[in-house]
Amino acid sequence: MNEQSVSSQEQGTQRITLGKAINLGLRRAMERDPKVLLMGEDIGPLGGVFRVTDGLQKDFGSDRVVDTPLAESGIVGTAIGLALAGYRPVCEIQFDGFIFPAYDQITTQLAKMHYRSRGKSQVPVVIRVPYGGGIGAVEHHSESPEALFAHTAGLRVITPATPADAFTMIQQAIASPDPVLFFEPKARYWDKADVDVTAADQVLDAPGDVRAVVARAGTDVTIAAYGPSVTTALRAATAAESEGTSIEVIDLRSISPIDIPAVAESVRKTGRLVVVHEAPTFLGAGAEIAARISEECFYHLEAPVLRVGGFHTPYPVSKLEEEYLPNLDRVLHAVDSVLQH
Amino acid sequence: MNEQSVSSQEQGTQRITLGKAINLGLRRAMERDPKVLLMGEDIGPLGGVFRVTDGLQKDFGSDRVVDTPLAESGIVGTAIGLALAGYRPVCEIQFDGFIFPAYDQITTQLAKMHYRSRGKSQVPVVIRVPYGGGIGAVEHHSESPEALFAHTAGLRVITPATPADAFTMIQQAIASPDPVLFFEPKARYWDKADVDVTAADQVLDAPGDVRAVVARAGTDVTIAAYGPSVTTALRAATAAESEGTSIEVIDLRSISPIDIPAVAESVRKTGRLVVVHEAPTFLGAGAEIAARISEECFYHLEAPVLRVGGFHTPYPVSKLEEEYLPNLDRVLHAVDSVLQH
Amino acid sequence: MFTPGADGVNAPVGETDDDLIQLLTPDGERVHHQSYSPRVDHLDRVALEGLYRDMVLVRRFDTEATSLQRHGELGLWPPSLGQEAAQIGSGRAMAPRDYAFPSYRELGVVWTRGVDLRSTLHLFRGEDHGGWDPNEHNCHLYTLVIGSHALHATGYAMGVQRDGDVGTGDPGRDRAVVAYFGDGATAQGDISEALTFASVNDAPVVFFCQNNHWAISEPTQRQSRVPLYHRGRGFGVPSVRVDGNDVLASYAVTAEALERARSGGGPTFIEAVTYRMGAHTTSDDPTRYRTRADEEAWRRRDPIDRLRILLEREGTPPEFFTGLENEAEEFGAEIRDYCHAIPAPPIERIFEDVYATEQAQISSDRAWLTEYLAGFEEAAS
Amino acid sequence: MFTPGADGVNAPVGETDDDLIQLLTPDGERVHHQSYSPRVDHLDRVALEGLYRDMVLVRRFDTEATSLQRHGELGLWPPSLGQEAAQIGSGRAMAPRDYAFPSYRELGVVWTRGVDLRSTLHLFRGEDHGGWDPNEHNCHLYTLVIGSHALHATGYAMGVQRDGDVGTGDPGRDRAVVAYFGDGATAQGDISEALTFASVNDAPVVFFCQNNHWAISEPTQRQSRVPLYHRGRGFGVPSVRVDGNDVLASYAVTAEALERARSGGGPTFIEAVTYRMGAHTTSDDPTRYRTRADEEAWRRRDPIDRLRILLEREGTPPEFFTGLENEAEEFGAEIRDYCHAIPAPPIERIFEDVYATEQAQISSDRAWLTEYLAGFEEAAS
Ligand SMILES: Cc1ncc(C[n+]2csc(CCOP(=O)(O)OP(=O)(O)O)c2C)c(N)n1
Ligand SMILES: Cc1ncc(C[n+]2csc(CCOP(=O)(O)OP(=O)(O)O)c2C)c(N)n1
Ligand SMILES: [Mg+2]
Ligand SMILES: [Mg+2]
Repeated sequence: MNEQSVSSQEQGTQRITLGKAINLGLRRAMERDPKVLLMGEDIGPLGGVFRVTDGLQKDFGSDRVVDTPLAESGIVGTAIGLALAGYRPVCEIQFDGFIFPAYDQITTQLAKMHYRSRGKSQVPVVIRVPYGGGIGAVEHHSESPEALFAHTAGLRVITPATPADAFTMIQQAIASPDPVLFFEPKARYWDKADVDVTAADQVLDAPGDVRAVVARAGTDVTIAAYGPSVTTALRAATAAESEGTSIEVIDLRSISPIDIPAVAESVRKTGRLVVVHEAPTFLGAGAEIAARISEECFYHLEAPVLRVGGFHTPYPVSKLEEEYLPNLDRVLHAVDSVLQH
Repeated sequence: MNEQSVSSQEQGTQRITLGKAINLGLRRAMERDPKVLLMGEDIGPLGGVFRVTDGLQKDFGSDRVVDTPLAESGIVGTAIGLALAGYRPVCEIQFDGFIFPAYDQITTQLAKMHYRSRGKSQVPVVIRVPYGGGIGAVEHHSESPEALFAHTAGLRVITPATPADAFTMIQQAIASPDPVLFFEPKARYWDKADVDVTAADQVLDAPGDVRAVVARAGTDVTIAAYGPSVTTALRAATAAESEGTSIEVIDLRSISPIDIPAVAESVRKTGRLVVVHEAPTFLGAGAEIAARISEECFYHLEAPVLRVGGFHTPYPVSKLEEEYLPNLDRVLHAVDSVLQH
Repeated sequence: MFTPGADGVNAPVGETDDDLIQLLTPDGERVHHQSYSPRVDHLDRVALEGLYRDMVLVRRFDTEATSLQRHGELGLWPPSLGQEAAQIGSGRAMAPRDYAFPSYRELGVVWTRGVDLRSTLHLFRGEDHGGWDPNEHNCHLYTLVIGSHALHATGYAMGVQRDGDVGTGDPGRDRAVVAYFGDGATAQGDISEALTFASVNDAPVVFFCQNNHWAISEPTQRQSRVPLYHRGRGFGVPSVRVDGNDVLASYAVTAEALERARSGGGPTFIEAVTYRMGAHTTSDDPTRYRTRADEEAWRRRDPIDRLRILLEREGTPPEFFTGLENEAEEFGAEIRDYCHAIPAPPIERIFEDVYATEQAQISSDRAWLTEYLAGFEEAAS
Repeated sequence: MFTPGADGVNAPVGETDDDLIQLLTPDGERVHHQSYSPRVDHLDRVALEGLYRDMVLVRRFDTEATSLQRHGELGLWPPSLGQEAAQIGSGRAMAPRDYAFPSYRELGVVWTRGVDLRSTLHLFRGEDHGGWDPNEHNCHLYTLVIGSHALHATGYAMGVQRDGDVGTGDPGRDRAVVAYFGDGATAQGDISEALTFASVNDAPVVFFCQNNHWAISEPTQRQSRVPLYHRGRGFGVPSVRVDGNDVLASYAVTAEALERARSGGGPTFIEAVTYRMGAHTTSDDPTRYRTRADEEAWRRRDPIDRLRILLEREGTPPEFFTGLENEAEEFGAEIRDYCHAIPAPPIERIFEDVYATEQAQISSDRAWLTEYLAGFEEAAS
């Protein structure tokens, strides 16, 4: 390892992109634990198609940053074996739409190994998945399949919305003894923010659920969102403010589990909830949230919970994605609807 | 083809099991359309592990009842190719837990081919999946993964609850120009009922959505269920009747789409809804139903929608499945809860 | 005889390999091969000029599309630069009744199937997920999920068998299928399963693997320790390795494989050794993983150059080449005009053709969006 | 030399095959093999008696478990009857530090790993999804999803490499991994991907495929046109075919493969030709797909019988056999007693170990069930 080039030793706050934050988080985790290794297609010399692993093979070698054969089932399946041998593999899936060849390994093996063995076999595998739309890509490159993993017990599904969270949460994911699906909002890879590059250390001692956070406090309507939709929700809050509406934005950060108490707490205050995600609403994470909040806040809700998300179609051609995605206007429309109810 | 042994030419009503009803439905479809063929593991001389294809290879030959290599992705992938060549393949997946190697083909190819080609390529593939628990089986043999398919647009997901529906719906599935996941409630394979073996013919002219039916009319509480849970719901209705509660049971029959108008119509009458399915409730079909009914019947609901289903765990060992499954007591408990609310 | 890797750079897996079929050297010399040379005997000068024209026009299209992407007219483009011989040779060996399942880089194949190449722009412009009618051309759409279409090809071939269109001896009836994929794809389970299904069913399908040395940034060595054409044999599928920059050899081995398939002899695996001279796609940066020297070495084995030398030697007049240059120039202009004129798809397209029959969830989602958009119009009016 | 299929019934794919390694014929005759015989030279009579005892006790357990299933004590049982030589031979070739990844029929393998065989009853009684501590025995749990564990084995082997426990020359340090699967499994994409990953990484893993002629009702011919051991070669994995009913040959080829793996020589693919003499599982009905004659022919090649003949010829006294019979009898009784005494699992088990750390959804589901059950108790009291 080339000590010189390891920049994460720097302390304090840096202004970096979300992609760079993950890169730095991976680096930190690899420095901290020699058992951490990265696997995936084109993550070595190329640094991944989004350059998230840029420079890591150079510094940690090709045994720890492994360019694998082009086979997702093989990547996750061998990662499980490596985990059984005591390693902590972090797999990169190149795009959301290419995770499905690994679906069997994730669903029948990774998710169930700990249960099957009654805790004897831990499989702390992290699967990084750039997800979501808005980058003008071709088919299979813009999907949001998180619900297809969250429904399966044994997996944790988390997704950061900001560079600071990306930096911390990737390290939490790697430190977790449970398998974690780590969904990265690819449209936000280039978003920049200040990140305290020493911040993650304290959260690593208590692995477990990633809790929701109030991204912006408000009193009239709650918006629960995650990943790429948090930005949209925050924009909606800003826009609504000028019309006198105070929106509370909850960044869920975790889809399995979903921090229902955090949402309920907000809804008991606001009485109104809009859930936003890019995935199709039909059987999406928003369905669970709407079902739970409708049940638990039955007497607090002033209006039905509304969901703003993808339609029940494949992700459309990119020329139509602006109309397809839960954009600012659609979120504001839902906010108006719950207010006018 | 040996005409003698083709028993489905018989007219009128027969008392048969659900498994036999599917067998007869397959036979009918194969007689009707020479392009229909069956593919799967052990479906030939063995007749499938549940004997659902019993006798069909003998009568239709091994080109139309194909014992495939042991590879689910291969089965569905080649079925797609056969469909592109004008055939109507019906794939058998041996058990629910073994569908996942085919998940990529189903999700990225089968579901999206028609959309991708703007209707130029139809892929009328049916995938039969024995699903659900209650048969004392080992791991991977008792799961209910329907939500993992229903979330993906382009697929139809249906499931019969009775022999008569099994007979008709398998033929509807085969006649459908859309790909269909056909979930068979394996614990009900041996349930017997009268089936009019000429009944299917009329429904085949109008392929499209399979609608919900009122399996039992009632006025106080609605139970929406599907597949193996319909029997439990009906038993609950009988039990509740003796206590003076009138339960309406809706057999949904389709999970994609879900016949929300049918449920809403019932709920507008009863004001109370319990949804029952074996799949884990977290992000299960019940979440969508609860979300939609809570939204659409906001002012009609006297109590929150309750869901009775699997816990957020892998399907447990069979010695514990009675406690795990949404059994009669748990359904009645939910009914009591919505009544007492 | 040219041996891949003989010049020391970026040798294909397996290094020197006497099994490589070659009928035309990089220097434009014909090589005699006992069983394959007869397969190109009937190609007279005019036919060879036709192959040359194919390659030149396809390359022209490719160059034009790459530049359209640079000008923001396309979201992405996967150049086929350097792979023209493998694609044109194999594609021209197919009969109209045969069926092709391309991957996403098979511009040359799609051309041989009579598809208007401009249809390929729609996908990469983000305006369509497909672009042409597969049945009109017996050419399936591009498949982006690596390896999955090899199973579709195999299934289609099983359909051809069931149609009785194999082994009848009637050239107007017998048909076969070709599945195209890359070296990287060979690692995917689906490719192996396709080999299994094809083998046990004797399906009339040819697996045409273009080993272009790269799966994005990964050299073929990351996918296999042994030459890729060994793969087929482990599944009982006869296998052959051909110089994929040699249009004649690519034609010959494909013609032979197709003939065997159509006559009921079952599948064949072909490894065509070629080189992706361009970037993986216009989003890629090859300088991160390969050297200029590598690229240069392969440029000297250009598939078009060597046929030109042969044609010149065999008497093609200079006018042919200048005429073709003009044709290519016009072609380029047409492409640009066409691309600029592609209209944006209507919003309704989001919901069209998700199902072949109306589905309630689509109906309600569509109704919602229609009403929502109408609300804006009302507000605006 | 015995040739599979030479007696005309149910020949393994590939029919006669000179490559088949055999050191002991069905008639109990030793066969000399230049490279493999030396691998069993050190096995003296006592060692052979040990292998015999292994096979007899494992078969006894298997018979007992099958009968326990018939008596309703188990939900299911997958008999290993007939496959004892392949399993004991390969299992005994492993060192304690090696690691096994069995499928679900590897009773003999699990025995060689020192697992109390009675632990296997828990799974089939529906009382546990596993049954033993994998790390205590360097033996992974049974995997029921066909083929998937071959990738786990390969990944584990990649871990062994990273631990530096390959090629050190220190027998107390170097380790390898064995992945067990069947003929049917070879069709699964995961097996092919495992071969790819193992090959390109030179991973110390041995793929031990028991070709027992059947994948439930499907004969091996439905999975492959060529002998299965050809498969490995197409991935660059050295491959060998062994008589799987010959415990000595199974031992020898596995020992060699393990030695190569441990010393850094990479993976090996072994096809052990054997026969599933029982039903697929106790739920299966083999009369639907195979004949008594088939079964009889293979009974004449019983792996235990042939070793007994050898032992008798090489001077094992009759007391050994009677003593072993008594031991087996006692073993049988112990198994029954143990099985009957397995307590039902507590309800809390549903929620235990889904996650290694507490997870909110589990907590709330568990809390709900606890409260719900308490309600019944209250009602009852
Ligand atoms: C299942 C899947 N995984 C990953 C990708 C992303 N991807 C697109 S092209 C490519 C490399 C393909 O290499 P190869 O098969 O050699 O074909 P080539 O691009 O060289 O023509 C990768 C990894 C994909 N499209 N599908
Ligand atoms: C992915 C998957 N598909 C189907 C099954 C059902 N199944 C269980 S055993 C079996 C046959 C396995 O045959 P083989 O690999 O030869 O092993 P054997 O049973 O002969 O030991 C099948 C199809 C399964 N367990 N997993
Ligand atoms: Mg390539
Ligand atoms: Mg077998």
